Amino acid sequence: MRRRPALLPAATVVALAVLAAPLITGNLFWLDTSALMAVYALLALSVGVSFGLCGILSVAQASFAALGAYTTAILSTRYSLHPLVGLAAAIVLPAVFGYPFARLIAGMSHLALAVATLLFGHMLDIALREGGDFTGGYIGLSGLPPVPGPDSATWLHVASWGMVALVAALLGSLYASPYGAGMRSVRNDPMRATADGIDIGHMRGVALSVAAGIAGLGGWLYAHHVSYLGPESLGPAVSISVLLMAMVGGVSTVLGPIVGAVALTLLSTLLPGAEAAGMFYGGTLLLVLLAAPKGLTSLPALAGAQRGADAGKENGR
Amino acid sequence: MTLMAEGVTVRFGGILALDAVSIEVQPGQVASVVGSNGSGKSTLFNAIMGFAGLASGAIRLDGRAIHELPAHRRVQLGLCRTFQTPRIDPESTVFDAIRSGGIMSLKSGLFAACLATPRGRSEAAGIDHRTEKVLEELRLAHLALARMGELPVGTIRLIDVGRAVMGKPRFILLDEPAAGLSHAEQDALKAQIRRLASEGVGVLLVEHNFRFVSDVSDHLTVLDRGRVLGSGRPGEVSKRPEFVRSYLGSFAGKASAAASPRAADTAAKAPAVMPMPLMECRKVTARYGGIRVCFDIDLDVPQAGVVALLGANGAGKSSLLGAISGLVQSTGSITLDGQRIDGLPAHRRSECGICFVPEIRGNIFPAMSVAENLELAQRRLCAQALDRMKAELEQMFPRLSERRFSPACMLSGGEQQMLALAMALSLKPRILLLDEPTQGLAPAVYDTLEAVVRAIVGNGIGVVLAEQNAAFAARLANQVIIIADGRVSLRTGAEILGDRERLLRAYLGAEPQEAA
Amino acid sequence: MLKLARRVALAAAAAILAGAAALMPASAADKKPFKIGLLLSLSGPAAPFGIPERDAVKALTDKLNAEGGVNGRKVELVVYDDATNPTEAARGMRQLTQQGGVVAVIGSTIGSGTLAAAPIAAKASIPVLAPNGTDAVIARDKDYFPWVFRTLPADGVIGRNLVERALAGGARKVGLFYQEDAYGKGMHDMLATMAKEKGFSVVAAVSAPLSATDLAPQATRLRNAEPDVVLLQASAPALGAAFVRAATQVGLKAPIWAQGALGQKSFLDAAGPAAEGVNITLLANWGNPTPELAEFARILTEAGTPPQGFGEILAANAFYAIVAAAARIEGDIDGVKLRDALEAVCEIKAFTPGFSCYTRDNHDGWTGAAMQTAVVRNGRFVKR
Amino acid sequence: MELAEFVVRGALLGVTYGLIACPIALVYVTSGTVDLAIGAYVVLAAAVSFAAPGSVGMLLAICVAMVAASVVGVLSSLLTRRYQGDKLIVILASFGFAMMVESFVLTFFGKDPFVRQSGAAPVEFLGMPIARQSVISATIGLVLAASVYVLLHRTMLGREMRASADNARGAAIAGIPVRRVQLATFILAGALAGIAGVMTLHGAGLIFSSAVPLTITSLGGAIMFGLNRPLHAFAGGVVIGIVESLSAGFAPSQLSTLLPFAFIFAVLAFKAMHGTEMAGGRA
Repeated sequence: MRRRPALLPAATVVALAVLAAPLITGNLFWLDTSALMAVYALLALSVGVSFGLCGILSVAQASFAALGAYTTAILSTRYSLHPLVGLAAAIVLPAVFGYPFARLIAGMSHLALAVATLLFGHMLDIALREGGDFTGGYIGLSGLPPVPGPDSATWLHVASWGMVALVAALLGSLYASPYGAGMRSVRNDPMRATADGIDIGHMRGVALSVAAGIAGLGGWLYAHHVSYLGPESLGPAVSISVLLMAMVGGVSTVLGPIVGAVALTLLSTLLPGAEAAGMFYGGTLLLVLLAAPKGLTSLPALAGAQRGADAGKENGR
Repeated sequence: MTLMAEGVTVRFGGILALDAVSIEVQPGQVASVVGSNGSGKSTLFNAIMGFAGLASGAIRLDGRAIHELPAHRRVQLGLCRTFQTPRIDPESTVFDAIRSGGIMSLKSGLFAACLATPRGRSEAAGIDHRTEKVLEELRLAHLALARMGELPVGTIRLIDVGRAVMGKPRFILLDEPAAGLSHAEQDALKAQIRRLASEGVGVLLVEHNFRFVSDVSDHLTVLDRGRVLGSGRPGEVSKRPEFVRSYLGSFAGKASAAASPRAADTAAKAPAVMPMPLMECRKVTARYGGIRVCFDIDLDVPQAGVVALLGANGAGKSSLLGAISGLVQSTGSITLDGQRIDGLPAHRRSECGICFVPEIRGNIFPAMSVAENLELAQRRLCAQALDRMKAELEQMFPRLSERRFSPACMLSGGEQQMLALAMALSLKPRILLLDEPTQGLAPAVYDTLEAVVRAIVGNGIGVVLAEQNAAFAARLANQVIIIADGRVSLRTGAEILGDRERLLRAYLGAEPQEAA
Repeated sequence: MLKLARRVALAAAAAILAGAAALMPASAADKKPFKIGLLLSLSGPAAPFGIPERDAVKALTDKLNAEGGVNGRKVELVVYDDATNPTEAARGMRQLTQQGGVVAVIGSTIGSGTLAAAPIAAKASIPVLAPNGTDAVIARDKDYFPWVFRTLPADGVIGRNLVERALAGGARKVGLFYQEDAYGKGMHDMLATMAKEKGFSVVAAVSAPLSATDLAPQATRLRNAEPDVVLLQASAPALGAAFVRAATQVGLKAPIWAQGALGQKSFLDAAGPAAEGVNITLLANWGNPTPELAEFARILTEAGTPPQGFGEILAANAFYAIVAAAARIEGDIDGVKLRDALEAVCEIKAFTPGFSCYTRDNHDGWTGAAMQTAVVRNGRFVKR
Repeated sequence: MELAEFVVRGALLGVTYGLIACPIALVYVTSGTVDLAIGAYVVLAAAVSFAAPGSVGMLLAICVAMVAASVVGVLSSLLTRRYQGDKLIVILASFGFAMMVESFVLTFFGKDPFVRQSGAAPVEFLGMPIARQSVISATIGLVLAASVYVLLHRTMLGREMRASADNARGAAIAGIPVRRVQLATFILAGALAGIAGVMTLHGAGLIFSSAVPLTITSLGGAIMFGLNRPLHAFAGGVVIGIVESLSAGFAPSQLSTLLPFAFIFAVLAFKAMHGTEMAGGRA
C-alpha cells in the first residue's frame, strides 16, 4: 500500500456523521452544535492545508471565512441573490484573494507571518466595522436566508457534514497525489523543494488560495446556519481557536483538524461555563498538548514509536 | 550542449568564496571537483544551481546564460543536485522521497490532484512507475516502504541520488554522494552514475572519496581556497604534488621528513597503549534522529597522549566526538576514570572534564567579546585558580589579551582557534576533543597550533584529535585511528606517517576493514 | 482522557442530584414552576455587565421564591454564558429554548448577541427581554420583532437626550470620545446628524478600542480642538475612567457629559478624583436612591453582590416585566402566552422611571424621560 | 509643537509595550519560543497588587507573576524535551495558559478595572502637562531597560543567557545548564511583566481582558526590529506607542486603530521582501 488512503478520511467523516445522526436529529441544540462543529472543521481543515500541508502558519483563517461569509451575506440580503450564488462567490473570492496575499507574506519567518496574518485579521475586522451599511457596520447583518434545501433538522446535519466529507475527499486525494507531496516538501524543506524544481512561492500561493476557499465555504455555512453575521462572528479570536483545533487534532493529516474541531467544541460545550470556563478549557488544552503534542490522531502511532524508542534504549545499555 | 561556469566569483560579506572559477561539463561526461574543506566546492554547486548569487561571471546552459533565473527554473531546465547533508523528512517513506524528485514534471495541476481526474491519476501512476524503476536500479526496492529516518546515512545518500534522477535531468550535480556509503552501496552508485552518463546525462561530482572519484570520473578539477588549482584526467591529477598537498594537508610534502622524528619522539614519551586509559569508549554508535553515522567504535584515550582520528569528510569523526561529549545521541558505553558518563547531559560531562572543541571553533560565542567568552568558560574557578589560569593563558595565547574587547566573530581564524582552545583549557578538562582544529586556517598558524597542543598534552590532558589534515595529526599523535564509512578502517601507531602510500589507502577507504 | 471523562460524568451526576434536590420542594408546591433563561456574557469583554445582570436576577428570584413566587408558581433560572460571542449566543439560545425549557429569556448582554439569538427565540416562540440599547434589536422589519422587548430606552433615544442636555447651556462646539463598538459608533453617527439639524459643530471625534488603556493622545486631540463640551460615549468603566483621567492630565478643561452606561461604581473607583464634575445621565442613581431602589440595593447586598451600576437595573426591569406578565396568566405558562401578556404590561415594579407600556407595536417600553441628570461630587453621583 | 506632544505622549504609552516586548524577546533569544501568556502576567500582577496594597503587595504581585511565568517555563521545557523542534506547540500551550490566567483573574479578582491613582498634580514638561505617574513609569521603564542591558552584559547569568542564545551547543560544552538558564529567563520575563503590571496599575490601569491585546501589540513591536534583541524589542514597543499616539492624534477616528496594525504589517512585509527577515527572526 504505497498510496495514502485517499478516501479514508472522507469515509470516516461520513460514518461518524451517520452514527451521530440519531443522537442529533430531534435535539436542536446538538444539531446546532453539530453544524457549528462542521463550520469549525472546515476552518480547521483550512489551517491543515495552509500550515499542515504547505507550512504557512496563517492565523487569518477565520478572516478568510469572514470574507466568504460577508460576500454571501451581502449578496443575499442586499441583492436578494440565491444562497447558492453566494456559495460560489464565498469560495471564489477568498481563494482569489489568498494567492497574492500568500506571495506578499511568504517571505516572512513562521512567527512574523503568524503576527502579520493576525494583524491582517484585526484590520479586516476594523474594515468590516467601519464598512457602514454595506457590511452592516458594528451591528452586523441579520436575517440571512437559511441553508438552502428542505427545512428539516436532519438536512442541516447532512448538508454541513456532507460539505466536510466532500472537502475531506478532495483533500484526501490532494494529500495522496504527487502535487500534494510537492506542497508537503515545501513545508518540510523549502530548499529541497526548490532543488526538486518546485516554485515554492507559487506553491504557497496555491495552498493559501485553496485554504482560503475552504475557509470561505466554512464562512458560507456559518452565515446561512446562524443567519446573523457580525464583525465578532468570525474574528481573529476564531482564527486562533481553529488553529488550536487543527493542532490538537493533528495538523498534517486530513482527519486531524476535523477530530480537533469536534473535540474542542465538545470540550467547550461540556466543561462548566461562566467565569471559570477559561481555567477548565485552558487547563484541558494544556493536558492534551502535553499528552499528544503531534495531535490526537497521532496518539496510536506515538505509543508505538515510544515503545520502539524504549526498546532502543534498553538495547543500548 | 554543455553546462559551463565561466569565471564565477562568489562573495559572502567580505569573504571571497569562489575566485573566477571556470568549469565545464559535457553530456555523457562525469566531471569531478575535489578539494579540501572550505575550498568552495559546495559554493560552486550553489552558484550553478542558483542558491548563491554571483558577484561576477556567468553560468551557461547550451550557451544560454541562466544565472539570472531562480533556482527552480534552472531545475526545470534540466539541472539537478543532491545535498552534502541529505535534506530529508525522517517521516516520509523511501518511495515518497524518491518520487518527490519527479513532481516538477507534472503537467496536471491542483484540480487534477483534488478531483483525481483520469489524467491526473495516469500521471501519478506514471511517476509511481518511474519511482519503482529507479528503486530497482538502485537495488533499493526492498526498502520502498521504510521510513527515511530509520535508514543509515549511506542509503539516504543513494536515495537522494535516485531523487535527483527522477527529474530526468540533463545535468546532475552530486554533492559528496559516496560519503558514508558501504562498498556495496558505492558500487551501486557507481553503476548508476555510469548508466546516467551512458544515457547522455552530464554528471558533476564533488567527492572526497578519491578511489570513487578516480573510478567514475572522466575529468577532474582541484579547487583550493576558492581557486582552480589544476585539472585534467584523474590518473594524471592525483600524481601532481599540488593535489596531494590539497588532499592530505597543505604541508604534508614538506613536513613529512621533519614530522616523523617528532612524532616518534612523542611516541617514545608516551607508549601507544597505556595500561590504564583515562577514557574508554566501547561500541559507541552515534545517531542523528534515526540516522546512524558511526558504528560500534572502540576508543581508549591515555592521560597525556594524543589519539588522532583520521578520515575523509563525512566519515563520522565529528559525530563520534559529539557522541562522547553528549551533544549527539549515542549508544554504547563511555567511561572516564572508571566512572560511566554516557548517561549524563552534555553540560554535566563538561563538568566531569570532557571538553569538546567542535569544528570551525563551535565552542565560542561569536557575538560576545573575547573577555566575555573567557569569563564564561572560567566562571567556576575560584579566585586563586582564576589568577593562575589567567597567567597561564596569557603566556600561552598572548594575542588574545591584545584583542580582549573585540567580539569573537571579528577575530581571524587562527585567533578564533586560540580562543577556542583557551576556553577549553579554562574548563580544566581531563579529556580534550579537538575537531579539525586546522580547518580553514592558514598553514602559518599550524606551527603555533602544534606547539599549543603539545603544551596541553604536557599538562597531562588526554587529547582526541579528529583531522582531515593527516600530516598535521600525525605529527602529534601517539595512536592513529582511521575511520572510513563510519567504521574503524585502520588502528595503528604514529609510524604510519612514514608510509604515505598506506595512509592514503586507508584514508580513502581502500584499506581492508579492521579485523575485530 | 479517561480521567477527564470520569470527572465530567461525576460532575454531571452531581448536577443531576443537585437539580433533583432543587426540584423537590418545587414539586411539593401547588403549581408547576416556570423557567427563565439568562443568556448573558459572563466571560469575555462584556463580562463586567453580564455578571451583575446575572447576580441581580438571581437575588430577585431568590427573594420572589421565598415570598411564594408568582401566583404560587416559583421561578427557576437556567444560565448560559455566551462569552461575549454572537455564535455562542445563538447556540445558547438554542440550548435554553430546546433543552432548558424556558418560557422567556433575558439577554444577551450586548446587541450583537441578541441579534444572533433572537431569530432562534422567535422560531421557538419564546420572548426575549434585551438589556441593551442597540437600535436594530427592536427593528420592526425583522421577523423576530414580535418576540423581542427592550428593558431600557434605545441608544438613539438616550443619545439624543444626552446631547440635548449637554447643549442646554448654549455650547456650540462639541467634542466626542467614543468606544469602538456599536454603542459608541451609533452615537458618533447620530451626533453628525444632529449637528446638521441643530446647527452645532463637532470639532473633534476620537475613538479607542475597548482594550485601550492610555488615552492621553485622544484627550490631547480633543483639548487641542477646544470644544465647549465633551461627550463621553463609553460603557466600559475602565475605558471611561481612563478617558477622564487622561483629560485631567492633559488639561482638557471643557465640561464632560458622560452617557449613562458609565453610571457604575467601578467607573467612580477607577476614575478617582478625575471624575469630579463629570455630568452623567443615569437610569437610576444608587448614590441617591428612591425607596424602592434602596430596597433593591439591600436585597443585592444581602445576597453578597452589592449594586455596581446599571446592569442590575436593566436585568431587574427585565425580570419584573416577566413577573408582571406571568402574573396575568392563568394555567400553564408558555412562550406565546407570556409574549401576549407582555404586550399588555403597563405596570412594572421597575427602578427606572419613564416606562410607558409594552404594546403590540411598542416593544421599547422606556422613553427618554427615564434619564435623570447627575454630577459626580466627592466620589458619588448626586442629583444635578 | 503639537506633533512633539503626540510623540512624547506616545513614547510614554510605548514604555509599557516596550516593557512587555522586552521579556518576549528575552524568552525568544534563549529558548527560541514565544510566551504568549506574558500579557496575562501583567494583568495578574496588577490584580494581586490591587488586592494587596502597599509595597509588600507589589513584591507579592511580582513574585506571583514570576511563579506563573515559571509554569510556562517548565511546560516549555517538558514539551521541547519530549518533542524536539516544534516551538509552535510551546507557543500554543502558553496561549492556553494565558486563557487560564485570564479566567483565574476574572474569577478571583473580579471584572472591575484595576487602577490605583495617586491624585498628584501633573508636571510640566516642555510646556505640556504630563501625569506624574507617567513620568515615574517612564523612568522605571528606562531604568529596567538599562538593568536588562546591565544584566545581559555585566553579570554572569546574563552572559550565560546570551551564550545560550548565541550558541546553545557551545554553551552546553562550556558546562552551562542551558535548560536551567532558559527557565531562569522565563522567570525573569515574568518579573519584568510583573513590574509592568504594577506600573500600569498605578498608571492607566487595566482589566482582566487586557492580557491578549497587550501581548499582541507588544509582540508586534518586538518582532518589528528583530525579536532576538531585547533592547531593540523595547524600542519597538516605544515606536508602536508613538505610532498609536500619532494615529490617535491626526488620523480620522475610523482609521486610528487600524493604522498601528497596518504599520507593523507593512514593516514585516518590507523586511520579508528585502530579505532582512533572516537576521530578524530565527523561527
